[in-house]
This record gives sequence, structure tokens and C-alpha cells, in this order.
Amino acid sequence: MTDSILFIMTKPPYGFEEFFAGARASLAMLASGLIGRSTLLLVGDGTLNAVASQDPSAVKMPSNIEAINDLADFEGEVYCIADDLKSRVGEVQVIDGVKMVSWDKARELVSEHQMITTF
Amino acid sequence: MTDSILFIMTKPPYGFEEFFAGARASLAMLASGLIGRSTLLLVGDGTLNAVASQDPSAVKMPSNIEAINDLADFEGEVYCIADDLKSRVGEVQVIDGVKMVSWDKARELVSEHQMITTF
Amino acid sequence: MTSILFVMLKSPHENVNLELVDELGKGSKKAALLFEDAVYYAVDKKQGKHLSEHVDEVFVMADDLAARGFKGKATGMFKEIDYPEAVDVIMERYDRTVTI
Amino acid sequence: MTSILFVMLKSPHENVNLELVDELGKGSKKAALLFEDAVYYAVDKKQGKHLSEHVDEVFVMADDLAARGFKGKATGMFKEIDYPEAVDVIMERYDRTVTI
Amino acid sequence: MAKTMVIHLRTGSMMSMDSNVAVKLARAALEKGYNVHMFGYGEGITVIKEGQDPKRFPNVGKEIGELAAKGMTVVVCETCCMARGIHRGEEVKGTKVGSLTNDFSKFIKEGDKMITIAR
Amino acid sequence: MAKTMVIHLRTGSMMSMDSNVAVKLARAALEKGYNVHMFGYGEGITVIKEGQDPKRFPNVGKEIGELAAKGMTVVVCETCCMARGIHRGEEVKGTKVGSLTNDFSKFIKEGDKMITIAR
Repeated sequence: MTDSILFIMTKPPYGFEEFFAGARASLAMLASGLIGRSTLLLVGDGTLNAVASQDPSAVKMPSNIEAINDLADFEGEVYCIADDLKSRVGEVQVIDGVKMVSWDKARELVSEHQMITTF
Repeated sequence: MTDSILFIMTKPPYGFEEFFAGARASLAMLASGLIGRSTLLLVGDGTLNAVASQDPSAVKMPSNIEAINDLADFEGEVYCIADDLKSRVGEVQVIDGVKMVSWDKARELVSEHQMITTF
Repeated sequence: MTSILFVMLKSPHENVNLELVDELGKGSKKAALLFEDAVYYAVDKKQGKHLSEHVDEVFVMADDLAARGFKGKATGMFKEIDYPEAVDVIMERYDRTVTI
Repeated sequence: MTSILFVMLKSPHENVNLELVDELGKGSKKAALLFEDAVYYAVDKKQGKHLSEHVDEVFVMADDLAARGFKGKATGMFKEIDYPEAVDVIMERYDRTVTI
Repeated sequence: MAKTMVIHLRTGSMMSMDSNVAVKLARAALEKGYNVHMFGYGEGITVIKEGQDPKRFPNVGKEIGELAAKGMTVVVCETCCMARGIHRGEEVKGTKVGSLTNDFSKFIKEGDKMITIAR
Repeated sequence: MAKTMVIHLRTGSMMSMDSNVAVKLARAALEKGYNVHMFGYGEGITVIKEGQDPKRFPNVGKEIGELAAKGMTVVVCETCCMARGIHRGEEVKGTKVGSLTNDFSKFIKEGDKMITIAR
């Protein structure tokens, strides 16, 4: 019996459908009413999904910003490893609702969730 | 009009079908009678396909050794970057017919072939 | 304390998420379970050393290692196992699996 | 002398074949053409520096850069282009394309 | 009560050996008496396509059908199927085209451990 | 005579944005007056599957059909199709299920430049 799941998001936006697919899966967990907590953790290239200035209309892809906003409607949490984003693209503005965190917080999230999956 | 093609093989054996697929494509070039020279160059993880002791029956995959032997029947050449293999698994015996070469030879191959593709 | 089993499928040269082992595993009991091209960690001295410095034990699928030509060559911390044992490792011995 | 256009589609952190640029391109006129996640080379200082040290020019697909939030941010050797220009680069300006 | 293994598969049947790993894990878990739920998402949905006929590679579709007959529950995402032009009625017997909200969330809820097979 | 671009596509229609890059390159090349030959191999064969209906992502099958109508030659590998359970008759109108030996080798022969789109 599992009541909580952590989605570790490792893929950058718009080259793959992975981020969108993972965010949708996390939303489905919350929408189902069966899983109490479903959380995203952005790591590595996955942190690039937090960049506020993204514009998926340029390549006609569905928006990862909207996917994150949809999660907020169901009280889904979204965390992002601050150092991984900074080491890639420096200081940039991030999407509202994404919490920038350190690996200490990531380790807490791993302990707090019963299952972990990777996208 | 193209008469020669170089296949750069980058993927390790048996995790992906890529090596087998690339070797088959190279064989098809020679078998077609349309392309005079079709050559394999193993680089990076692709060099691991040259290991003589491989045993694909353990995972029920078609044999990359046979795929290389089939090429020899059509006078297809197979080259492998010696340093890349050694840096991964040390000194190992390699399949008969695979020529161990340096990057100097690889650069020659690039000049000698009109088209280059990657597997 | 949460124990973590890191599941790895990619070649040492292809895997870009080793940081997860280093960082998420800190302070936990942790192991790696190697499938497919990840079994090369068992025979690649440099990459194998890196991995073994970050985990407490490493399980290597014997069939994948044999297919690649290195049957019985896993040494030290690297232990060759079959599928029934892999199931046991996943289901009974660790609290979480994290595929990287 | 053969000129080479290296075609790149993967993120700087995901690409394991940069060695091909370093080695195959030695002594040649060479460029990189960046699609999809490879456009991050244009805005990732460390990875971008590495690439620009190995090629003579770099073309970056403008739509992919814009999608990722960095429209107009390519600087220095990195030149934003559209698809018609990419076709021109592939068909007319270089002898060989090598996808890595 | 027997524990439940959830296999979250996101690699296509021929993309790599991932789907074979999923099959081998599922078989071993069933034989040890565990319940096994497999959810195919993204490219992973292709494993349930009927009529797969890979000449020299393992036939994943056939093996999945056999495991379903032995008690494994197999569901794949319908949206992902439609995106790829695979329609309800084209699935291997014993498998189901379903959804994230109705099926995957239930698998997670009932699951004791999950293993994610993806690249 | 117009030069010929060969697009060697080995990524599936939904695996990543690769197939969209292939489509955009093909369209731009056709509009500039080049001949374009596209060969789908491995996962790349999935782009010609009829009935693709990705709700929010670009519809690659439809776009390939449109480009075929504008003069692009599109052939995919039959062995790869059979392996995935896709059969002759399921291809988008204007595209062809063919072979390495008869079609890809001819594309290479006729081609001036080739671009490989693969991961």
C-alpha cells in the first residue's frame, strides 16, 4: 500500500515529452484521490523546466509551465535543485510555484515519499 | 551521387539494437551493388562490439559477431579505435577481421568516404 | 533510515545521473542494481571505482555481463546475480528503488 | 581538405560523443549545427566554451532556443538561424555531416 | 498476502533491451509468488501491440501475453496509444488499454515496490 | 539538376522532437527546390503509421503525408515494421514500406548530402 510518490524529473524541456508526461502522471495520482501526496523534484537537466521565459509555441509543444500550474491546482508540490539550474544557465527567473532547494531538501523528500519514479 | 559511406558505430552491444541494425544497413549497401564502399568505424562505447568473448545467447539477441562476419563476406571493412576500447575494459581479445586503429586512421576514413552516418 | 536501491540500465559513459547516487544516497544504506549496459561498471576500472565509492553493494545481472563477454569477471564489491535474486533485492532488501 | 558539419541534438550533459568533434575534426574546417537540447550549448558557459574551442562556427536553431526560454541569447560564435539557412549549411557549405 | 511489484515501463518494445528486462523481472517475480502490475507509458505502450514479429530478437508482445495469462496485470496509457496510431482492439490478449488516473494510480496504491524501466 | 538531401531518421514519432526536426528540415529543403528522400529505420519507421492522433503534440504522420504529397520520397524498413507489429497497408498515404537493399541504398546512391537524425 502506497500513499505518496516522488517524481524525479531528469530530462530537459521540449526535446523529449518526458517532463510533460511525468507532470501529467503526477497530476493523475492526485486527481485519482487514491494517492495523498505526489511531488515533482527537478534535478540535472530537468531543472531547465523551471526557466520562466520558456515559450513552447516556438516548437508547437504543449507547455510545461501550464503542466506545473495544473499541479498547483491539486496542491502538487514542485521542487528544483537550485545548484543544478545555476550551473547550467546561471541566474535566471523561475516559474512561480517552483521551490528552489538544496540536496538536503531532496534527501528529505526521498524519505518522506514511499515510492520514487524517474522521468 | 554517392559511392561510399562510413558508418560510425557509437552504441555498446546488446543494450540497443543499433549495432546490429547499422551492420545490417552497411551490408545492404554492399549487397545492393550500388555503393562501392561501405565501412564500419567503432568509436566510444561502440568499440565494445569488438570484444571476442561476447555471448549474445545469454540474452537471446542476434550476434554482432555474425553481423561482422557477414560484412567480411562482402569485403566490408571494420575499424575500431583501439584507445577507446582499452580505456573501457583494458586489454581484451578482439574479433577476427576487426582492424584496431588510431584516430589518424579514422580521419583518413572520413576523408575517403563521401557520406557518414551514425548508429 | 531509508535504504535506497539505485537501478541502472545505461552504460557508464552514457549515464548522466550519477549525481543522484552521490547526493540522494548520502547518509543512507544504498546499493546499485546493474542491468544491460550498466554492467560495464563491473569491468571498467575507472568508472567502476567511482560507483563503488558511492554505494555499499553492487548487484550485476549475470546474463547481461555474459552477453557482453565478461562472464564471471565481476570482482570485489560487484556481485553477479540472476533474476530471482534481483526480485528479492527489489522487493525485500531495500526501502526505495530509484532508477537513474 | 574535407570540411565537416557536426549535427548535434542532445543536451551538453547527455552527449557522450564530443570526442568525435575533438578527434575527427582535427585539421579540418568544421562547424556544429545545434538542434533541440543541444541549443543549451549556446547559453551554458562551461559547455559552450568547450564546444567553441573545437569548431570554427556554431549554428543554433532559433526556434529550439526560443522554446527553452533563451530567444536571442546566443552570443559570440553561436549564431541563431532558421530552417532554410540550416538546409543551406547542410547542402552547400560543408562536405560531410556527422551526427553525434 | 503476497506483496505487489509495480513495473513502470517507458521504453518501447524494440528501442532497447529494457522491455526484455521488464519481462524477465515480471516472470521471476510471478514465479516467486508476488503480484505483478505492469504499466506502459510513453513509448512503453508499444509492448502490448499485437502482431509483433521480430525475426531474430525476443518477441516482447508474445512474452507479455504469456505473463498476463499467468496473472500479471498489464495496462498501458490510452492517450499514448492514440498519439502513436495504436487503437483499442490492437492490444495483445489479456492486456488492457487504460489510463493514468484509473489504472496507474491504482497500481501505485496497491504496490509495495515500484521499479521504473526507462532511458 | 537539383541536389538531393537524404534524411536518415531513426527516432520514433513521439520518442523525442527528432521527428519534428526531420519534418521541418524536409519542408525547408523542398521549398528551396531540393529533392528530399527520407528513410525511416529502427524506431524511425513509426513516423509513417497511419492514424496518429497526438492530442497536443505535432502530428508527425500527418505532416509526413503532406510532404510526400509535395514530392518527398518516404520509405521505411519493412523488417523494422514487422518487428513492431506494423504491417503493409497501415502506412500513411504516399509513403512506402520498403527495404535497406532496394530503397535505402538507392537513396544513398542518389543523395548529395545525408543528415542522420537519431539519438
